[in-house]
Amino acid sequence: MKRYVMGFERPLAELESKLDSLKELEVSEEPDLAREIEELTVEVDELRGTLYSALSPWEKVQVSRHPDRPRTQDYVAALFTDVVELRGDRAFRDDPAVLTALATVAGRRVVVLGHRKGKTARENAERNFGMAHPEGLRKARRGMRLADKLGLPIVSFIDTPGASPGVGAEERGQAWAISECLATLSSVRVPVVAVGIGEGGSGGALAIGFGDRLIMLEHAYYSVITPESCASILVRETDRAGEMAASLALTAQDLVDLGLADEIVGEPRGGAHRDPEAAIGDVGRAVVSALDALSEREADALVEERYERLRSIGEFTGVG
Amino acid sequence: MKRYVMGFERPLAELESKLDSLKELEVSEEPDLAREIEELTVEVDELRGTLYSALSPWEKVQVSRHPDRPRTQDYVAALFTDVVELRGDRAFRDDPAVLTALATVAGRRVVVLGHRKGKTARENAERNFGMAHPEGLRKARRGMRLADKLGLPIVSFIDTPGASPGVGAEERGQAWAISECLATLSSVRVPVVAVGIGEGGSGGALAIGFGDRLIMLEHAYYSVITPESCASILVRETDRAGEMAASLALTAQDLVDLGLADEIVGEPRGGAHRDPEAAIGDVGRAVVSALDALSEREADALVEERYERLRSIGEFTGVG
Amino acid sequence: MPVRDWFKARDDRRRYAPVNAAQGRSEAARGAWHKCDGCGRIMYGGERADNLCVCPQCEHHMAMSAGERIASLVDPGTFQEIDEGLTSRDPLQFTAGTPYAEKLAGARERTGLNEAILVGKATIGGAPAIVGAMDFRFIGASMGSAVGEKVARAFELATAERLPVVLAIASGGARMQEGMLSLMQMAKTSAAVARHDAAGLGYVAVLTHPTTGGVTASFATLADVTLAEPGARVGFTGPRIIEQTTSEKLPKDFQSAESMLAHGMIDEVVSRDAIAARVASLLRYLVPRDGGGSVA
Amino acid sequence: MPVRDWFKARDDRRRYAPVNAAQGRSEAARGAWHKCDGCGRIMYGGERADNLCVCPQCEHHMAMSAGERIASLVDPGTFQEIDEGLTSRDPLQFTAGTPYAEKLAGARERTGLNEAILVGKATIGGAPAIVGAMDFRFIGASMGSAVGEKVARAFELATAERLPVVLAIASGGARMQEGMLSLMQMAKTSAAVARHDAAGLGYVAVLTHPTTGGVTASFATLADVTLAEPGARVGFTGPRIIEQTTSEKLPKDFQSAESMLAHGMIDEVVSRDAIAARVASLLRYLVPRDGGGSVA
Ligand SMILES: [Zn+2]
Ligand SMILES: [Zn+2]
Repeated sequence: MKRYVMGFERPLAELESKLDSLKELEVSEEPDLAREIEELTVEVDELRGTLYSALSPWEKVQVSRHPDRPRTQDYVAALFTDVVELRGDRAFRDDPAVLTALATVAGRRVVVLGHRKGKTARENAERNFGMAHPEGLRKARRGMRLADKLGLPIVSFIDTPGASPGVGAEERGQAWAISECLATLSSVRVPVVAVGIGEGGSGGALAIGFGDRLIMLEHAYYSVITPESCASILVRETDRAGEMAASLALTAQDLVDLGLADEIVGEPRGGAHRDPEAAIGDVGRAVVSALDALSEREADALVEERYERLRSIGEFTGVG
Repeated sequence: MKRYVMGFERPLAELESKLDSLKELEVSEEPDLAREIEELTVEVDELRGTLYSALSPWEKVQVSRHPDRPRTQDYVAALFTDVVELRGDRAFRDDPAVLTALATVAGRRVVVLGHRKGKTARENAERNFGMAHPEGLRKARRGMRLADKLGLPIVSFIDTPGASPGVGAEERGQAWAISECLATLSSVRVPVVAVGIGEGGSGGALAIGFGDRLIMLEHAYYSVITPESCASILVRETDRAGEMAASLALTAQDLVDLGLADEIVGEPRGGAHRDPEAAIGDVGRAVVSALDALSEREADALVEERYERLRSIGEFTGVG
Repeated sequence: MPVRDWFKARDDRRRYAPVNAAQGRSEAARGAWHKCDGCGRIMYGGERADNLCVCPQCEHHMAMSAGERIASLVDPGTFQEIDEGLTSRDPLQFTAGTPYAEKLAGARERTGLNEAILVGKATIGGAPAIVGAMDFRFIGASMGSAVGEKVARAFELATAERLPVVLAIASGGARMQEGMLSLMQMAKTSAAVARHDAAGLGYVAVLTHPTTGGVTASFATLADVTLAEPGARVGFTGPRIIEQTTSEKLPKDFQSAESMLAHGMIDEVVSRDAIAARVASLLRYLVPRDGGGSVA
Repeated sequence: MPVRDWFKARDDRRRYAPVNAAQGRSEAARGAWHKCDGCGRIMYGGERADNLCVCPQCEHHMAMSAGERIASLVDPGTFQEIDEGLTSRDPLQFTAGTPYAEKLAGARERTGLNEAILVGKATIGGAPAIVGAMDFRFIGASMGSAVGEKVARAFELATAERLPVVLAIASGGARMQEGMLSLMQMAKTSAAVARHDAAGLGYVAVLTHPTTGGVTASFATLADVTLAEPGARVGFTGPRIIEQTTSEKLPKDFQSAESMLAHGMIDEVVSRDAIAARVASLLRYLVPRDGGGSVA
């Protein structure tokens, strides 16, 4: 069985390979072999637990990018019913890297936004690895405005390396598309629940990635810049990305410590990709309970609290 | 002296050529010649008066398209001060076929919109003969919204054969760009004065071409379709455009009779192109007096009256 | 809630009863035969009606009358027509081509309709809405004064009763025989949609073949959610005019619903048999903040 | 009014006094020499200052300090700085590359500023406004907590006093040494701009070289009217990253102010000596419906 192995998982992968070989031998029905398999299984499980309970920030970044990690579309398919996708920016193109949909979660009608990474090479080519073009963010903004008009809460899934870099994206106003989302999302008179499920890369993530609640999956990251780009700019050595990941304070726990995230949803042992159903269910519960809490707020109070929440972010001195 | 001669002006042009020839002879100082020139000058002037006092609808269409006719930019340059042009739709392109500007007329700060035909072949190539692309109308909509936000009245100059036909314009949502202008212009809480100064072709004209007042220059036209296209569709003969012009009720007087235009500004004898300064001054006076009248309205009343004005348009029976 | 419930919940989605497409049609119509525009296949009226005027061989979506369209959209027996008597006059005494008065009379006789749009109150999947459908047989479903008036009244009634609007649209554009009165219907209908929108109410447009000209450039493109039928042509300027006035080569699928979807103008291309259910799903969301329904 | 008055009126336009660019600068600075980045020409500080840091040979617009920029924009003697003491801390104890604490200390010492933006109240052409300018020498005019706070406060003060905002912007982007706190300043500043906008108040942005990254993608691109200096680079992702991550060939004038103008993002490219007058013209229009000015 071929596995996608992240660097820090190599010891684990070696044990697993050994376990696989033993299992192939099991047909011989040696009693010792069965016991050996049992012991090794426990060992693998314990090692996985040990590894994942103390992942470094850089290891978390790798986990957040795991190709089998559940994506926005997996959450939507599992948690939501009556999904009607909205497409297009009404001016240039429909960007498949961004999902905008009307959907129902536990009886609540909402607008769902999300970055849509693919799982296969073909999907990723089509969806640009979840990197939005300006027209994708403008589609998301259509969703924000419709939610505002109809009074539907917004649930947003954050999972992108960043906004799409490129000539076309720049020429069609990537910066403008992002800032207009920020201005709109800060002002909508409906609850906004954002969930970091994987990568949270810079402005492309933030454009749909803040609100009245920020929920982070345990191994998701959210950062002002990808560790690789940070290393390339600050120290001109991309192989020091791990060091940058540690410096940038980008893990779920860092975000809670900084007062930016409200809640961490624990992942199954070995990461969300090892038990997507469990991870998705846990996220679903967290989202619904956030929606429940926020639905009691008056719109005026909600918008005011969201503004105060944003306004309070930052550390500085010399107040005068 | 080479002149641009419209078909119906041929008898006039012949007399004028004769007059030109006589004037060249005048150096010989024959007394009879001077008298002949004088008489011919009177005759030319009278013929022009006769022709222009009874122009057919098709002849008016030709006058409205005269290459020397004053254009939006001429009105803006002569009537407005402190002009600051706004450019771009913030998403794709700046369309030079549409003017959007902050400007001041007789002490009043307004937003000016207008189709911008060129006068030379080069200008017209650049400005697409005043035919807006979707991005041009989206720029105009930026102007409408800014006017609404700041409480600035809108003055709009209509002069286009229509919205730009073409693959790119369709693919970037020409229909959407027009309808969004219509919805916005109908709702802005500021006075809107539209002026037909030349061609008023279909949806491309209407997108910026209605409001609380519609002022028409005497020989300007405004039509659901150009006479040529109408002929091509209805009778499959474009040389019957003149007949269509008469059927479509597209002259300034027709619009007043239908209750669509409020006022006709008379043109100098021989058309606005023969005395642009006079025509521009007269339009300026009409615009300012419309702004004066509208500025006394409360915003609520203004918007309500504009809505009622639009709602009352149409002739039908069988009210049930 | 246990995890498995999340997955189970997906199968509990409400299903809507199949629409009775033949509703309101005569037995005579069921006996007539039709040739598919797409593949040439011959169908009898009954087969055609049972299949929602979609060719069973090539899936070409043939034109539907406004009545057939309404029947295909709404819950059986719920449609109550409004403004049914409204019809355009001939304000310009327009005689170029076929005289307009003759055209109007012929269209009325041929279609049994008074105008190119049918509007009424109905429920779709149980949700009340103002529903309308245009009929291309009526002078190309062009918009004159009466069509504009019926559309404006539909949005005003919906605004007053706090209801969403669902329109199935087809049109050749503004009705040129009414000149500027037609052009101004674009502004009039857009103004009515804008008020309905500002009141926080929802609007679904279903664009069918063809949706062009002044109707596309007014109320047809102001919806919150825009569906289109497969293969429908959707655009402002017609392909013939574009070819005549520019030297551009038109792309193969120019102005097709599918191309407009890719270009960001449409939310979804939905085949005809799925439209009623799709609209019903949408209406669950397009209710105003206050819950909607009549304020009376 | 006689026709000729229309034409005459054009010449009566208000002219603004030339800006004293040297205001607030020391004689020592006037003596230092600078080399033009564009053509290599050597200029002494005095000549450079008198020419608003524009090369007299090639018209290259060289970087201005925030103080020089403010002086070039506002009416002499009217600028009253606010929040001058605000400065970022080192919340993440960031030590990769040059340690952030060192960078901050160095920037403060080199520029004499506490942060990468200078904000205050002033008049421009007689019109009161909240005015700000960013200083690229201060850690690339990157936006950390203090820059974000000063921008947000500027818009809040303007909202409270019903004043327009004028910002001269330059920035390398978010200040990565403050991590997510920096990224969130994008949302914070955009929220403050949105409130100012919703209050019917005007905002003019002057984009100077370079305006990139998170600042471009937040408050810099939310203005009612956006001016840019000739040749300024304006964009989100830097050209180097684009070349590294895509195989695209960059157009020659990629992300230049002139190219962004053509692409519809900017209202006007204005050379530096004309900016103050242009902003003054704009401020005549960017007054709220109630006439503006303090409500206190
Ligand atoms: Zn067929
Ligand atoms: Zn130089």
